[in-house]
Amino acid sequence: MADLRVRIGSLELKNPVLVASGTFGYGNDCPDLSDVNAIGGIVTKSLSMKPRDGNPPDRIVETAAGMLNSIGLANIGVDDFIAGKLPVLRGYDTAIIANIAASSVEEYCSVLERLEQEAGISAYEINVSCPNVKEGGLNFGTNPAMTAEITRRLRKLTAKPLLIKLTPNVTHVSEFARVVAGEGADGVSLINTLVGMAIDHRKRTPKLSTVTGGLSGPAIKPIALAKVYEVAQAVKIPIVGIGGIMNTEDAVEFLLAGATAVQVGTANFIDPSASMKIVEGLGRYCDESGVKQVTELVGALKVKTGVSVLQSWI
Amino acid sequence: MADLRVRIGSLELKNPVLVASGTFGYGNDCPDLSDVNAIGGIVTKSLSMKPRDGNPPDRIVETAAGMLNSIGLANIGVDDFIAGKLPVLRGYDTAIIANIAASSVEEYCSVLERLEQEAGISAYEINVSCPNVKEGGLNFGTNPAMTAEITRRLRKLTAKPLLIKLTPNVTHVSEFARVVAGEGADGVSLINTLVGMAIDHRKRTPKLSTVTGGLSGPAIKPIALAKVYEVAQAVKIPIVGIGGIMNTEDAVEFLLAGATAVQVGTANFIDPSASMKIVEGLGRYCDESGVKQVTELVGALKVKTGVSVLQSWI
Amino acid sequence: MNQGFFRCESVREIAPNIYILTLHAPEIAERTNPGQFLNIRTGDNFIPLLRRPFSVYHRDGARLQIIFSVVGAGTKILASSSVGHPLDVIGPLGNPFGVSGDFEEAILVAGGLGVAPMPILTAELKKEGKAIRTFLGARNETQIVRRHLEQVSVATDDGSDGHRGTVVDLLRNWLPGAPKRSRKIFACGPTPMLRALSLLAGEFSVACELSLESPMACGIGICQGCPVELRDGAKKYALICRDGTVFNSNDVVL
Amino acid sequence: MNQGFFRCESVREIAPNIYILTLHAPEIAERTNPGQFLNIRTGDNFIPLLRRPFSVYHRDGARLQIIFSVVGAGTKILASSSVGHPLDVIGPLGNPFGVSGDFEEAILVAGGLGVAPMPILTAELKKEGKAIRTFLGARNETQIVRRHLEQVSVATDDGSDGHRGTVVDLLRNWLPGAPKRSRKIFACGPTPMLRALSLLAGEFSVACELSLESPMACGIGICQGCPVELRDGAKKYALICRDGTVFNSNDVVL
Ligand SMILES: Cc1cc2nc3c(=O)[nH]c(=O)nc-3n(C[C@H](O)[C@H](O)[C@H](O)COP(=O)(O)OP(=O)(O)OC[C@H]3O[C@@H](n4cnc5c(N)ncnc54)[C@H](O)[C@@H]3O)c2cc1C
Ligand SMILES: Cc1cc2nc3c(=O)[nH]c(=O)nc-3n(C[C@H](O)[C@H](O)[C@H](O)COP(=O)(O)OP(=O)(O)OC[C@H]3O[C@@H](n4cnc5c(N)ncnc54)[C@H](O)[C@@H]3O)c2cc1C
Ligand SMILES: Cc1cc2nc3c(=O)[nH]c(=O)nc-3n(C[C@H](O)[C@H](O)[C@H](O)COP(=O)(O)O)c2cc1C
Ligand SMILES: Cc1cc2nc3c(=O)[nH]c(=O)nc-3n(C[C@H](O)[C@H](O)[C@H](O)COP(=O)(O)O)c2cc1C
Ligand code: FES
Ligand code: FES
Repeated sequence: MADLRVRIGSLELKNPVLVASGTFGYGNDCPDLSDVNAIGGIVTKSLSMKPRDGNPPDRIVETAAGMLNSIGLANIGVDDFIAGKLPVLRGYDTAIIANIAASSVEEYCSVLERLEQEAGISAYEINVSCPNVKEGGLNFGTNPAMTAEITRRLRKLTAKPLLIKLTPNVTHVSEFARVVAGEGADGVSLINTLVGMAIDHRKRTPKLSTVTGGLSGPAIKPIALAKVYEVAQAVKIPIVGIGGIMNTEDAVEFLLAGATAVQVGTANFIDPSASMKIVEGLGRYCDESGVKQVTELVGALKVKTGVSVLQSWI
Repeated sequence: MADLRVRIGSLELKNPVLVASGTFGYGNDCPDLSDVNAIGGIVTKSLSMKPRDGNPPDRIVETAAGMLNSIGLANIGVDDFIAGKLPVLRGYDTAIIANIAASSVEEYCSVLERLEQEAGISAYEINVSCPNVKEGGLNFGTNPAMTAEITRRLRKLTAKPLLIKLTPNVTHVSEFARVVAGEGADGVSLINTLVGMAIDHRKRTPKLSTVTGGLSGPAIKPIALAKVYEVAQAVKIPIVGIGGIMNTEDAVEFLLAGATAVQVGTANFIDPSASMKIVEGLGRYCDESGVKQVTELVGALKVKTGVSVLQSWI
Repeated sequence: MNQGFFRCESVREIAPNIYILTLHAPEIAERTNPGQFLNIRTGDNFIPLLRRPFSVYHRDGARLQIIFSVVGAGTKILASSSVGHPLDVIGPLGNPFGVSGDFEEAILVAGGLGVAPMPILTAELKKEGKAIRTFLGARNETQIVRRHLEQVSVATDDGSDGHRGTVVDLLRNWLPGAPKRSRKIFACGPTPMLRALSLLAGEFSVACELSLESPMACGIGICQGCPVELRDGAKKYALICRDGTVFNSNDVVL
Repeated sequence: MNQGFFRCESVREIAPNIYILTLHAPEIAERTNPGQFLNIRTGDNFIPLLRRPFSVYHRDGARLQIIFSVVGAGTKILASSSVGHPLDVIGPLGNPFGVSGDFEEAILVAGGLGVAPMPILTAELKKEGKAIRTFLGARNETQIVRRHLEQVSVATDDGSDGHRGTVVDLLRNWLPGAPKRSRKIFACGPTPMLRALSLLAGEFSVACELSLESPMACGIGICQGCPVELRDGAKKYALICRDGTVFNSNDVVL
């Protein structure tokens, strides 16, 4: 049986398969249908300082091989999480990665400081795809300086592994990866959802209450792979690959592109045990292909050298 | 029967349905399977000054509800186009829009000047998703200044309608639309393909010879609609909507989002008469829904006001 | 809550574009209560990507039935499911109607395929010894499905069967003259109908439970995708899939 | 070139994971020549998105047959096509093999399902009065498809039928001792096999035509998606779907 362990900074995961933020509740929401002890870790729904109601309906629409969501980061807030969820999560034999969202740098800091006082959190993942109210709602994650500042400030507050979750809705995602690596992040997670929109041509209205939403699922896998590969060429810190991972083969592709671990998102809605099946599948894949340690696959993509710039014309 | 005519600058199209560059050859490549006189116009394959061989195989891979291509702008060059294709195109009763690609601002100018000497071209569409060799291959279309310069220089060279085709692989596509509108472009076309990647997990190699390619098809429609809507809020000049349009409903959605016309791309590969069927369907849709002029649909999306920034959290 | 593959025993078109699909699903059947739903994966392709939710229509031992119309890709595939074909189902999901409690007569109100939960609801109400009256509304006579129901009155938009007009008007006409009894309304159907019904229930101060719909990604409470606004209380929204689908009409804003 | 819906008359699994699908397609059949292919839309879903190309295997009046293995989503759907089901087909596409010309004996060489174009090719060669020898290679005996072929010699990787080894080696063994005759090789199969065969044809200076494969988006020359490198000449690449699929082995770099 192959060794599936991987490391992200000081964090060792028993295997590289995590569930993605916002796609598995707080981790303990469907015990009947999934065995979280089998996976490498749980990334919680994004936590903000105060509870957030989230967006009005409709929040969900299906698209071709994908879906749009406009949840609005509805969450119970960090205090209720600590009081109501963390005690249960502590009982699990898997890494607990707290995902943090906020509308100001200060809020990011406050949420992390609050969590630092509690036992049972293995690492942090920072969702920077949030509007900065101080900057008139400019998305933190689309601005290198703001992304750098969040990383710098949070780095000072914790010794635990710090993952910055990057948005794909930028020109050069590798620029953001470099910046956060420079500020001492232990790794980057990508991709978050792509901005998308769906229209009801009969009613002539947007299908989502917020007009646009976040696109996820198999449709975005090619984009996610390209972003992960771009970042893998740019930074040395570990990458957590996310985007349209539905099965073992998809997970392997992300590892080959340079991801040290992966997160399963939308697939959880279709099959709450998708991530557990991928852990099994990954073990089989390694054994069948003579891979002793899953880390052998990380960045193992064979690329002919001399793919010239002009060839990069599409 | 509804009036399907639309205007882009001084160009009147008999209907808003065009075939997209690179997805219909030079316009006369499949006469047996399509009647180009039925559609609003033909956008040619991107033309460069000299013929281009394009990229090595493999150039095509299918993805979930989409496809990646890495053609490398293979084309016969502007002279052979003028000698071999244009005479045939002149015979068609539809708008001929020459799409231009280049690796330097000078080359963009030379190709356009060459075409200016010929009769039969209705308008130009400029593909700025090309590497600028002078800038070490930096993609023109991802840099507002370079995109502005191309527009400014070309605007001086022609009185014909000038469309700039924008790449979606940027943080704020509306910024680029504003810039080219400021430089006197008559309209913008969007979206070009999204950078994507596919991996053969058995061979552990990229599936495309150039590693990454351009993603198109139904998978990208939600992203394309969001970009068109974003641009429609930002500029007054006409928008040509492109991205995953497979049928009449898709075309209507783009018009509602703010596009004055649409282009059908990948759908041509599956059904070379897809665009003609959409023209028919659009007529029926208008008649059935009491639309006298198709222009009534342009930007007719009903959006509740006060969709707040915080709601824009996804 | 259970996930598994369950055999499709039959699919029949019982009225124009109205299908009944029968599943052999003992593990789910034994735990299902009226108003709960199943979340069904219609195929292993990524189109449709998400599961499709359907109320449990009728139960007969280990057999569960759903009733549906073909409106898109998922229901199209379901309607053509071959007998014996195993379907990937999660259920039972959601909270059921409150069938016990101190009311004498249950008033079942359904618009269109909102009739879906009524047969299993009727069966359980009878066990509780409740009197039952059923009010069905539909576009026209062909879309009225009466099986397994009690004391049915009908309203159709075109008057082709029963009262011409909405089922809520039908109820509004009936209530005033109805014998004094403690009643509870159980309803399922399009939102506008449920909105009107809530008002009516308020006027006549009759208890009223509504089964609500929403686009859903997960159906099990992990995506936050199915909110309904709450009239008052700490939280602004409840989740239809987890906190519902059944709500007291006084608690929600439609 | 023709596009239309043509009735599926039958699909049969004639060997483990080898299927023959018969189409009633008079308009296409009458114009099809050996080596040409059909581009088939396997369904109206967006997965699979693109058409799937298949060589014409056999022609019988208005009937056309293709032979294929299930390797993914599209062929899976094709293999389960119901009889009478109309398939959306474009064809015939590509340029055919050169069956006429002044050679006496045609050497047909196929690896795996590269056998696909050989039956229709055999029929046309016979009309031309050519002598024919056929060399088939496959993984094992179960994957050898002999129907409609002439003077068949076989090579299998596992030796379960005929020569143990590659079909090119089989031909290499045969050629030296073969009676002096002007010959032309017609080949279809995996690229490594075609590469080896080109060398062999060079050595023995036998004319050689290859039918090539490539991922294809359109199949009709409008996407530039299917290049093959040319040995020399003005252009660096030719398009397999439009300029091929048949090429002279001297003209292409594999
Ligand atoms: C709790 C619940 C119970 C339901 N019970 C029934 C039932 O018993 N009988 C019945 O016919 N229908 C029922 N519906 C509606 C049913 O789920 C949809 O008709 C079905 O999902 C349509 O899928 P489709 O792929 O055919 O249509 P599409 O339009 O292709 O579906 C596209 C997307 O929209 C969603 N969607 C479409 N219509 C609805 C709807 N009315 N409500 C919620 N989501 C929708 C689908 O789930 C899918 O995600 C129920 C819905 C919910 C939420
Ligand atoms: C000109 C031509 C003629 C062909 N003739 C035959 C034939 O007679 N019999 C037969 O069994 N197969 C033939 N093939 C291969 C056949 O097209 C593929 O097996 C088929 O497309 C696989 O589709 P899928 O959805 O089942 O597999 P998937 O792997 O899901 O297909 C994914 C994508 O890869 C492409 N693809 C997969 N395999 C091939 C391949 N070998 N060559 C080119 N593209 C491929 C598909 O077209 C599709 O775009 C031919 C291919 C070409 C180009
Ligand atoms: C319904 C939904 C809710 C999500 N909520 C969050 C969230 O709260 N925080 C976050 O960082 N990402 C969130 N995401 C993004 C996912 O974590 C993931 O990055 C994205 O969905 C791409 O992966 P996938 O294609 O596997 O779903 C959410 C995604 C979905 C579909
Ligand atoms: C095979 C292929 C070749 C293309 N070639 C060009 C090109 O030469 N110039 C250009 O501006 N866009 C080119 N495009 C982009 C399309 O014009 C279009 O913008 C894109 O495919 C999105 O539309 P779609 O989803 O309808 O295909 C090409 C797209 C494809 C799929
Ligand atoms: S549908 Fe996911 S929470 Fe209700
Ligand atoms: S497949 Fe499109 S040009 Fe050959």
